[in-house]
Amino acid sequence: MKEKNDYKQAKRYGMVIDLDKCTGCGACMVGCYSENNVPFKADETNKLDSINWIRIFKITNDKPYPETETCYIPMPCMQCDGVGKHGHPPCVSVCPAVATDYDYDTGIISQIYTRCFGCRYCMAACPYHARKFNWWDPVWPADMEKYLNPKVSPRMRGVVEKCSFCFHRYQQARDKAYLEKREELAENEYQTACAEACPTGAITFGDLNNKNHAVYKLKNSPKAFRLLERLNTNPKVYYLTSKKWVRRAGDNYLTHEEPGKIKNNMKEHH
Amino acid sequence: MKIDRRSFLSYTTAAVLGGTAGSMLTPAPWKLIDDAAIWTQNWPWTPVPEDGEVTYKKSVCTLCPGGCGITVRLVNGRPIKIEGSKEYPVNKGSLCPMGISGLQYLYGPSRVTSPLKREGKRGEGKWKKVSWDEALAAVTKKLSELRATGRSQSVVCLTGSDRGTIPNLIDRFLTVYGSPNFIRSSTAQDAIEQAIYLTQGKQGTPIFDIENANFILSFGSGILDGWGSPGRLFNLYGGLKPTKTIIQIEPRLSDTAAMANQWVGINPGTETALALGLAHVIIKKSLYDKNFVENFAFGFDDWTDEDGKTHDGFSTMVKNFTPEKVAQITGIDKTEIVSLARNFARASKPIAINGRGQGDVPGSIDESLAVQSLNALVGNINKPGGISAIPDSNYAKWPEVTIDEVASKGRQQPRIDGAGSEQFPNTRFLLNRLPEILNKTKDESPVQALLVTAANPLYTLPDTASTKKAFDRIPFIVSFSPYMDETAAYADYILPNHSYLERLQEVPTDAGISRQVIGLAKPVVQPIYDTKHVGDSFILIAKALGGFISNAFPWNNYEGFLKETLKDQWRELNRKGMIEIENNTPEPLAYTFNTVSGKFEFYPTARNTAQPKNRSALPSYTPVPIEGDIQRFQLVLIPYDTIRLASNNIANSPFMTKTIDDTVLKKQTGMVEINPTTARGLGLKEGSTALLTTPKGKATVKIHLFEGIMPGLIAIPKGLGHTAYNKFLANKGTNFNDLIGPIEDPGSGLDMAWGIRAKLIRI
Amino acid sequence: MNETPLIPAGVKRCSKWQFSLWMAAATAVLLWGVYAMYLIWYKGLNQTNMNDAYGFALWIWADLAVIALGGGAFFSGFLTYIINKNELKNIINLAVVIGFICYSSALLILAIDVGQPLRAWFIFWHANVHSMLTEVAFCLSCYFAVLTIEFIPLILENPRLDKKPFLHHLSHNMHGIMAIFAATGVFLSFFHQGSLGGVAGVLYGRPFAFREHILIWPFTFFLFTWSAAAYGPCFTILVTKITELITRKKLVKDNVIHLFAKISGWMIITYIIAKTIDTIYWAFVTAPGFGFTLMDFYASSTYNIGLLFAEIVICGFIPGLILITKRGRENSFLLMSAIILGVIGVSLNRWVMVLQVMAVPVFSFNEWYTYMPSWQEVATTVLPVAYGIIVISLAHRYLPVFPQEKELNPID
Amino acid sequence: MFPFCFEWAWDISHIVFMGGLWYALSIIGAGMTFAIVKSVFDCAGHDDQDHGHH
Repeated sequence: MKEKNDYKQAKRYGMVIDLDKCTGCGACMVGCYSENNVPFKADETNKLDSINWIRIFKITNDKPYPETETCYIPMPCMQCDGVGKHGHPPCVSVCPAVATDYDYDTGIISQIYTRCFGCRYCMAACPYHARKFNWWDPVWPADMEKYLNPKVSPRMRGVVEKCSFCFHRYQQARDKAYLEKREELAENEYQTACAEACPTGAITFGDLNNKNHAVYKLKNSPKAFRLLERLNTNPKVYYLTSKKWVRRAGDNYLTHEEPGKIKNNMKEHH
Repeated sequence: MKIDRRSFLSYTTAAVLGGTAGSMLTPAPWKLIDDAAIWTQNWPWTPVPEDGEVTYKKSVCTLCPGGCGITVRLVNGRPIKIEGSKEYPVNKGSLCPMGISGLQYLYGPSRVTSPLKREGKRGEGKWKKVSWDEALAAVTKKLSELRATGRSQSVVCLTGSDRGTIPNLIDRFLTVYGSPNFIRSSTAQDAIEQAIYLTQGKQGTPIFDIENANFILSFGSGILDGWGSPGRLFNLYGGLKPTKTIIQIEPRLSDTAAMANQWVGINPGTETALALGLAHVIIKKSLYDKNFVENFAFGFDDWTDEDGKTHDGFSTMVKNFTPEKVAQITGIDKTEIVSLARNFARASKPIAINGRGQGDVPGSIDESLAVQSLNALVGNINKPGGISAIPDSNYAKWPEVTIDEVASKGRQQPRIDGAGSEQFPNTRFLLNRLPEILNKTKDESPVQALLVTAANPLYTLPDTASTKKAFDRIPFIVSFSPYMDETAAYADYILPNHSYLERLQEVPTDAGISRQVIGLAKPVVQPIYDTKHVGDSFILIAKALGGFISNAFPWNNYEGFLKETLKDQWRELNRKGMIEIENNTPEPLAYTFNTVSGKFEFYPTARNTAQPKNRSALPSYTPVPIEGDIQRFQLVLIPYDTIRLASNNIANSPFMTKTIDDTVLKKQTGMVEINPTTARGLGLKEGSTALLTTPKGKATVKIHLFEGIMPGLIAIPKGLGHTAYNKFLANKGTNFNDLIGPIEDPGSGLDMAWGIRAKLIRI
Repeated sequence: MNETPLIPAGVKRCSKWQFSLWMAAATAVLLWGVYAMYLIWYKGLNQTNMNDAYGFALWIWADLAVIALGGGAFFSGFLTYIINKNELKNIINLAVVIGFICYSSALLILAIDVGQPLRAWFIFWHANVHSMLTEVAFCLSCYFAVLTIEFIPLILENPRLDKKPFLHHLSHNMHGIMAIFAATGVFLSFFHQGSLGGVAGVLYGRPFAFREHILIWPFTFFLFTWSAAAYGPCFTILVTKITELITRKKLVKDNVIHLFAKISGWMIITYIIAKTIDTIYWAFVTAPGFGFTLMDFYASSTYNIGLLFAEIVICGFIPGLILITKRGRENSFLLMSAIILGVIGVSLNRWVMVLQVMAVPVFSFNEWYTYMPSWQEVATTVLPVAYGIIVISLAHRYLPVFPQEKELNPID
Repeated sequence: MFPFCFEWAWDISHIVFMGGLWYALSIIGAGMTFAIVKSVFDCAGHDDQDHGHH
């Protein structure tokens, strides 16, 4: 892990997912599969060996019929800033071979597939189960290899992979801006595949540090929260919900505690 | 010096050790390690996709009738990604998982890559690759034989849609060939269409202007589960949340219900009673649109016919449906019914919609009529935010056909499915009746040849076993499917169509939008296999049949046919990828209806009430008699739809199946949802394996406990249980259609089954 | 020409055929493990029942457990060479052999466990110095080198090898500077035993594993080193007793065993007090800060609070108290019970710190994760046991592992 | 592991960690070299005495 001494956090790309708008349709997952060359196999029903960079969890309030409510929570990699927000997400510091790293320019956590040797320590470290292991060699049947996206390298058996916030799209947008002699990327120039695929517009993506980006305002909404915030992982994926029980399910609370009223050890600094 | 054995060994050991140590100092071992690592980073079996120039092509998705605009990203001309097209007015960039995973259909293992001729028994899976000439000649030979022996009417063409140039081309073929039996699959739209026809006198595509409504009362319509055009509705939902209210009425907490402002749990199959109960409250509290009802409606009050006989009007009839009685029928609290009615009537732009789940099953005409009546009560007809019907677009104009005597004779024969007959005068297609008719006929099957395109009846028709039996009676089955679906797998010949991304086709957008959109699906890639456009296949067959049939198809191919069809519009369509036709919604007060009374008919005089003779044509509630003895089958099985499962003629892509939760499918076994209280009584737990039995069949299932389903019900997802396609889909879960049979609506003949009695036994 | 015998002078060994039969049995088990290993290397980790939630499972436990049990080597080295407990010279050879077996097994298991074994050297080459696993890998390999160095002189004492002048001198010279190696070994062990504890303790996304830190090290860092030093000797004594049982002769004098047991006992008692304090702090301060109660972590039928009781009381205080009392450790039944409980205790601790960490759901809406190893995993975990038996048998047969054997079992 | 690997940085973590590692390796290496070299010399010096029976 290379510390940047001239540390200036120019960008902090993040996501705000409106759970009041998420219908659980799965378009984000499919959009991600096709953008990122995610493989598939004949049986994908064991979700613990199924590679998903973004996975939708369905939760219920457990109340009896007809008071039951359900909510879908799409979970990409949370791109944690980590304790103290200095680029020490739970997974990065544990990787013995620097195969995953925190990019100080974007806040995005990379995964170098050809560097990873598959120790899976990062998976043990990630409370969100965002990291997936290639238990099998990927196989694209019939002519399906033809649809693979050349901007994202297919992974091999035995390595860990995870959501990259479509980093290749960032690279492409940045290269384009560079050629056009621009410093800044417009908000719509760099969007993740899932945000684009979401048919109800529940996923908003942008620079959390940029006041002109939609995510900046959304993350400060009173409806906003993050998953497992109390662990001090400092995720860059925010959620919006108007339902109290959903908010409570998003973290762990002792019986007497109320979500939103816990004094957090780490306060966000701007 | 003498070298004995011991010192020899010593020297050898020393040499080996020394050699090893020495070579560690050379670059060789390190280079080898590095090479090994590089090799693992580029396993030869891990593909490296070719990079190149990125281009985009626009087209329209035809995987379902939704007609969403798509943008295909290509690298060096190779399609690599499909995204929703932001400029396309139907979906405005939104796309369902099926649409996004479209490339898996193009390149997938289910493609039929060349014409095939059946070798083994039907459905055995033994095929012989044949040339197009051979395949077309075989079909032509069969058709000309049937024609020569005066049995031209026994040729049935089965399609997924009757709109657009491809179905029209096929219908034209049947006209000159001499068969009245053009059949398309039925959906809830058929019942709604008929209800609109009966009340408004207009034949056309129903439009629900949800865009402009602000209170959506949905009688089980899965507007977020694949009902209508998913791209359009998801897009709409994303935008409408704060200002609009959605009320979802159904016995299971579907994804639509979960996202609705209010979910009303209802006893399944009693939606009609609720609609009439709501009407009762609205009328009783005088909340209805008096201007509309008094000036533009007929049959609201009691009326007297020409013979002097007095008939109950709608307002009198609904008096039977008091909130108390409806509460008893539907299981919904009385006060809830009253407040629902009040909220609906008081909303500034309310709309009531129906068609359960994705709307695959028509349902009873009573239900659709009751819902239409609700809309009429709030004066919500033919205006923004309301319901209307647009007549089929008349852009398709062709030279008149001249037909010979054989064709004329054949064309005049009654339709095999009974649609349009005296029994079902207002119904156009009745595919659901076909299996029973075939199975009942003792002598020669009335269907001698079945040509299927864009339909998969062996999967989608209820009672799969009897459908299969019926198909066994058809001597000649031809499938034009690009994919090895259940029907293709059971055919004698497969003449594979191009997949949707290789095919030219205009796409009139079905149900819904207040403007009509005609899109153009343009090939984004040259056909990658030895396939042929289904339109071309029909033109070639027509040409080979000769005579008048050939004359009716003067075009070289489908493209020529399409261009000529669209005439002036072709250029615009080709350039812009779509044409928008503004729908002239009448001014609110200029209600025009083509009914006998010239008004909106609460009392649909054109309705065929069949038996008994004196029955009122008013919508009424009689419980749909679902199959099964209540003693033997104490539970009720209902299907549910989810957008992650395609239950229509084109099945799930591997990506879609990958998204399915482990509470829906576990390995190869499908899971059913039951309420924990129901499970307790049956000794079932989460994940238990059980035998699900209905009067129609049985299946091994696993149990998923879900509080959000009414006790006493079992819910099974539609879209699983395929037997064909590929290993990513086949033999996973249960096909709901294996477990249910159709129930004919007595007035329309359409299937109105919403469930079936069932039992669950732990195994 | 007279061959120098392979078997050391003055001791009696079983017949060749008896030995061969014994070895054949062990080899059969070994081969089963080797076959499983081949399958895993050839087909990949899909041969295991691990999954994305259980990325660390049986193997990592086995790794941690053998390294803890092999801790007798560094601790006896520390006691013998650094604080000059000379009696322990009579058992240190065995401790070294056990250590060698344990550490080589650990390295082998790691080589099977990683998804891309051919790239495993990236852990050195592209080392991330912040990762506990890097520290483990470096110290483990270095310490394995030290153990090998400690083992070599013993091998060279085989009568036939000792005949070679060079080897004879080498053995002698290595003995001469063994204290330096031992000290290096202690240094390395302190860090890698600790890092293994740190592996779980630094996981701040896993409230069950996470512990407060002293500087960069979580409490588990110190607890692991401490417990390895405390329980490692138990395993050394246990293996001694088993060898004595199988060979049907006394190999180490009681005073040596009792001294070693006493030291172990005090280490266990102090360790378990520290562990108790750590547990209390974690249960009442750390976990509630994350929104968890202690019982949330023990809410499954497999992982219930009984485990914690077993670890701290049954396998902690009880063996500790037995071993620190003279009467306890000198009663052979109590001694054996304490030693066995100790070995179970440390293994249980490692199990909990690997598998329970994976099992506990972090999201309120998730279920407990379950895992059952595949036969391939079991076979490859049994492999080191067979390998250990083979190495100890060979060592005992051909090397003077037990210096007191001759004296205790004089040949007429 | 080496300063020429890209992830190497001259920071406190690397200096402490890698310092410890190379220190331990040096001791092991030096110790073994010493033992081997000394044994070679020992052999040369005492060959006849020790192996007179040849």
